[in-house]
Amino acid sequence: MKGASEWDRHAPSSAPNPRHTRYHPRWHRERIPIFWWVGHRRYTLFILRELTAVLVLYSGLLLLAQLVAIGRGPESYQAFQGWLAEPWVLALHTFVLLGLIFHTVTWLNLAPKALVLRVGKIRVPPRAVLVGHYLAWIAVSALVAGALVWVAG
Amino acid sequence: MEPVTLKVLRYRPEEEVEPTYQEYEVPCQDNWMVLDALNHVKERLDGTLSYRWACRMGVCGSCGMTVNGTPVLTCATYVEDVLPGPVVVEPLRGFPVIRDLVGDITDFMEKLGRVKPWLIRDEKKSPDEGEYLQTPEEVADYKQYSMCINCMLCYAACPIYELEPDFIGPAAIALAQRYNLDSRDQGEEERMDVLSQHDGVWACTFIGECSVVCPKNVDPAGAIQRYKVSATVDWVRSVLMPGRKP
Amino acid sequence: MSPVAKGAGGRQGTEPERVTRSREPLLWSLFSAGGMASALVLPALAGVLWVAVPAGWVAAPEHGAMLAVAAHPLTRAAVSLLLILFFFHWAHRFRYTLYDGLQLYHLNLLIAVATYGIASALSALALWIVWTLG
Amino acid sequence: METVTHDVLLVGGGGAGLRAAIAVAEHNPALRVGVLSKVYPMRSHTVSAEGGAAAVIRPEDSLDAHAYDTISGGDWLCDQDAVELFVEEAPREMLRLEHWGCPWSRNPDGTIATRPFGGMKTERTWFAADKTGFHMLHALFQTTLSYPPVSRHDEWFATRLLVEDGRCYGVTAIDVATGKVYAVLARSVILCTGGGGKVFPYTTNANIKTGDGMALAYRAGAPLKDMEFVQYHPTGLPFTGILITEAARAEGGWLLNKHGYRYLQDYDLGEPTPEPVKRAMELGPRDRLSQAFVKEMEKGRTVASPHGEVVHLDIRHLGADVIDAKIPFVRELCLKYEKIDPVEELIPVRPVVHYMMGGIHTDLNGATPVEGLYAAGETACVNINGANRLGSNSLTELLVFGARAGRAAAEFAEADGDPPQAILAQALDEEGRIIRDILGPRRRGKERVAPVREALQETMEAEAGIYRDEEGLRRGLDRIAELRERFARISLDDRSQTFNTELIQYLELENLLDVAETVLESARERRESRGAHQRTDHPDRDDDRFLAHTLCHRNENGEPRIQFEPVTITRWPPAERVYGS
Ligand SMILES: Cc1cc2nc3c(=O)[nH]c(=O)nc-3n(C[C@H](O)[C@H](O)[C@H](O)COP(=O)(O)OP(=O)(O)OC[C@H]3O[C@@H](n4cnc5c(N)ncnc54)[C@H](O)[C@@H]3O)c2cc1C
Ligand code: SF4
Ligand code: F3S
Ligand code: FES
Repeated sequence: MKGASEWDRHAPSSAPNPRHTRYHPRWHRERIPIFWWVGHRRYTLFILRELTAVLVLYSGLLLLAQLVAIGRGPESYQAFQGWLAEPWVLALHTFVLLGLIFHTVTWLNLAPKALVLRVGKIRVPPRAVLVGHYLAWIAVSALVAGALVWVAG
Repeated sequence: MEPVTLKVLRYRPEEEVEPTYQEYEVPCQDNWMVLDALNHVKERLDGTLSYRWACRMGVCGSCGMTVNGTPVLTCATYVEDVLPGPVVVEPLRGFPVIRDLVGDITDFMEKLGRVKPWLIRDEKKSPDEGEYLQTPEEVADYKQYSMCINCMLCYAACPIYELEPDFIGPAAIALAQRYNLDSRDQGEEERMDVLSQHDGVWACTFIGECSVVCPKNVDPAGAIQRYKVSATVDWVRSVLMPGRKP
Repeated sequence: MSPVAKGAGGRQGTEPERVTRSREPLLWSLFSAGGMASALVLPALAGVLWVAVPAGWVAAPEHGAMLAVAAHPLTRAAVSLLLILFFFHWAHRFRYTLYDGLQLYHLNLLIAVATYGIASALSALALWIVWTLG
Repeated sequence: METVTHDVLLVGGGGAGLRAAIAVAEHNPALRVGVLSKVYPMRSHTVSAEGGAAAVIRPEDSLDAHAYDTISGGDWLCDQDAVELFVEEAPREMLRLEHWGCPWSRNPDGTIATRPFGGMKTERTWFAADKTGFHMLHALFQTTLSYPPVSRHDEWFATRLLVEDGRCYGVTAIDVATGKVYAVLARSVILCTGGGGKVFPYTTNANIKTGDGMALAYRAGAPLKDMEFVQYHPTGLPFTGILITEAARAEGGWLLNKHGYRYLQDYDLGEPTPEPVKRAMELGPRDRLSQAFVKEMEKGRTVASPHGEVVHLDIRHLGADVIDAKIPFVRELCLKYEKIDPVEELIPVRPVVHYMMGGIHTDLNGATPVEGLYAAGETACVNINGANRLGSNSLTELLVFGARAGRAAAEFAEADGDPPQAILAQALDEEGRIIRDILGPRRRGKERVAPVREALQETMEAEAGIYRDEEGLRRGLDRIAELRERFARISLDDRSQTFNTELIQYLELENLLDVAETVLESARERRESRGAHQRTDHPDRDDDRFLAHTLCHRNENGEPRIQFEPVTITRWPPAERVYGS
């Protein structure tokens, strides 16, 4: 790299560009790396956010499996519960849970952008929409958890 | 202030095939913007450095560049906020580079026209009949989207535009929404043809960076998602009432 | 000025079979509804069923009680709806992750058929399981 | 050499240029309109205008009142027929812009809102928050996209007018991206190239305002009119010259000296009142306010700052709500560029060059003495601004006279024939000058562009600033001669043809030199004080000798020559300018 002081003003700094034609310079296009989202914090977060969809798929499949186990009778249900309690499975599911919470947070934070609510003529401030979503999350969670615990109890 | 090293991406198409970095020592003063530092280079050190600027007050939209990896308006970015050096200055991503820090924005200009960014009316009033009435609340509905200065930082920040150059892009969609939401406008149907394509709103996967970098709080990401909602509502209506015009 | 510049880099060639105007809104609404449903419901569900119960913080429900709940028509309806939405949420997001994240533009049709196909198959399976259960 | 042909060519894509383009397209859709601009149109300097645009719309206002404010504000140097036409066409033009989507600020009932402005007796300034020029320019630009006959040459720099036998047939222009020189031919040409604030060091004007069109016209034989009238805006930020809009004072801001005293009351501008009073104190005209600053400085009552003497603009008492609602951009600019919050702190301000009242001599239709050549906008001088432009008249002027010039040029193009072949020789000559002489390898010298430009700007501030005298103006002219010699020795670092911005700066400097010379020479010949032109050696207005416009012609040998032409007076005989009563 040359500092400004050593920079020769008039001599071309390198050999002429073979692809350049007078009056028609060659515009330069940066190539995009395949893993363009690696090494940029925000883009990596974006890809992680998108990949939480895999956790949603997994959760759906797990729920289905659990339903199958319930349908097959008490033994298979017990076996399934036993599998769930195995340490590595539990560890995996704790990780899944964290991922799902990440999904929820990113989803709810973005939702007010798409949703424009109005009361009369005035637009509900996005902040209020956001708070509303979080309240809904708390309510639904309480309902789901409460119901399940009630069934258990 | 200590002298600051600027590491500038140079590309001189007559001489070189690939861009290279060049470093300059700049004796920056307090309250200098990155643009002031570049001007110092151009005026005192090296007249060959090329870049665009005009208003140096953040409204003409011409001085966007990538500084330390982030797209910014260089006339509104303090040098002290991007220290410690070397401060890396590159052209905006996603645009072909003509020379040094100058990108070719022809593609953007063409897209801007495609969303029909003008007031479309079924029936036009003559000026003698006075203004179209519009309450302050109605102005507020689209005001935010009318603040775009076409600086294209949002395009530079959006990986989708880089990956899929046909994507019409954040600012153009925000501008379409600016007119769609204007109570005086009746052109929503006409703009739908462009926006409801894959290269319209649907290519956007809501990365959201466009709104993060926008210097004027236009929130193009919001505009796009809002449009997705309206397009969906429109689609549901057309399914329920097939007789309606497309 | 320069048509030369347009589309010169990035994706080479455009895929002809792009998803058209009529289909995107449907897929996107399924994706959005699935995103919202999973965001609201899944953390609590996963937290209780797959973490708290196995960890022993909450007593494990009896099989009979579980079966009774699962076989209730309201539960059947709700669960099948949720599962379908989850699957389509995944399909749509995953499709674009592959498409943009790995720049697989030439495989657009294949990816779309695969992801939405899997989601449809899983949905059918889910309906069958949920409604034949018990 | 390649040529491009249009029927009507617009040089400049700012407010005036775009309005003219639409006027041509509406007048006759068969005409091919070209808009050639050295920056993308939406970067033009109209984008920076903040405060607003004046036009009579409220029932209690009247056209005569607008005309009177304009004429008295211009110290009776305005051509009154032009002003009458201007105020009459202004409301329709502004409404037309409303119909094109400009987001004007509104009253609660949905009608257009207006605000008071310096020198105006009543609220007649339309505004779009405090980004009026921005919204006007974008509305105009976006509207031009709907007219297929309008084609653009973005980032093309016009270097010379092609004139044969006193008739203009187009320009030569450099496509900046490729460095290629084109002959851009047309049956009529409209110059809308904006002002030339960059002849001064401290200015609200953008980097691109280098008086190109004025210099082009001057060299092509069209005289420049009233060039000595340079408007200083009293409230610019000291380092950057960024403008704090007059709206800040219209909303109730105060100007304070270092003792916190509203010093304007000492300069015949009325009594201080807590509420703003139109045409008084802080709402007096710009020339008087800028002159008061100099007097305060001489009395040692201004405040020293790292970037020279300043006074303070105080808007704290307006409160955050009013500031955010009415003048949010003021707060944004202060926070961004001075790191102060005007809700709690005083804003340091000083007078900075803002606007050139003078420009290319035109008639009411924008026609210049060169046949086929028209001009509109800040680059032209019709003259409605006289010796001092009133704030918010300029944006309206762009529309009214942009449209008139557009129609006139369209009619001319319909009637007249195609360019003669001989014109191409001139274009080839110009191409040779640029490619061979300026960029060619033979050119050697020690001078660089920036130091010469800076020396020019310092000269102008010192000798042709707010106060002037014979001796200083002569000194200034001598300095210009020296600077021309230095200019001839400039050698460019950059010999590339691809986006060579140094080449553009060089050509702009050439234009700045011409414009500066005409300002100095016109100022020297006007031996009186009027409006923005204040001579310490001739402190009074002299209607007997100088109720006249200066026309600055370029002699055969390249020197300026002044000629006077009488002012048109219709209904308002010259009187004294009174403010504050
Ligand atoms: C900060 C600021 C605030 C202002 N606020 C107000 C206000 O509130 N109210 C008001 O009435 N007025 C205001 N003014 C004045 C007003 O904005 C200007 O006078 C007006 O915008 C000038 O418009 P224009 O169309 O003549 O030129 P511009 O908008 O300056 O456009 C000039 C055009 O010419 C082109 N051009 C120039 N030279 C060449 C060349 N050599 N080759 C090719 N193209 C060229 C440029 O690219 C540009 O497109 C303000 C001015 C400033 C600086
Ligand atoms: S939306 Fe924002 S970032 Fe994008 S061009 Fe407009 S102002 Fe710039
Ligand atoms: S960054 Fe790009 S993907 Fe969409 S939300 Fe913004 S346009
Ligand atoms: S120079 Fe105009 S936005 Fe930066």
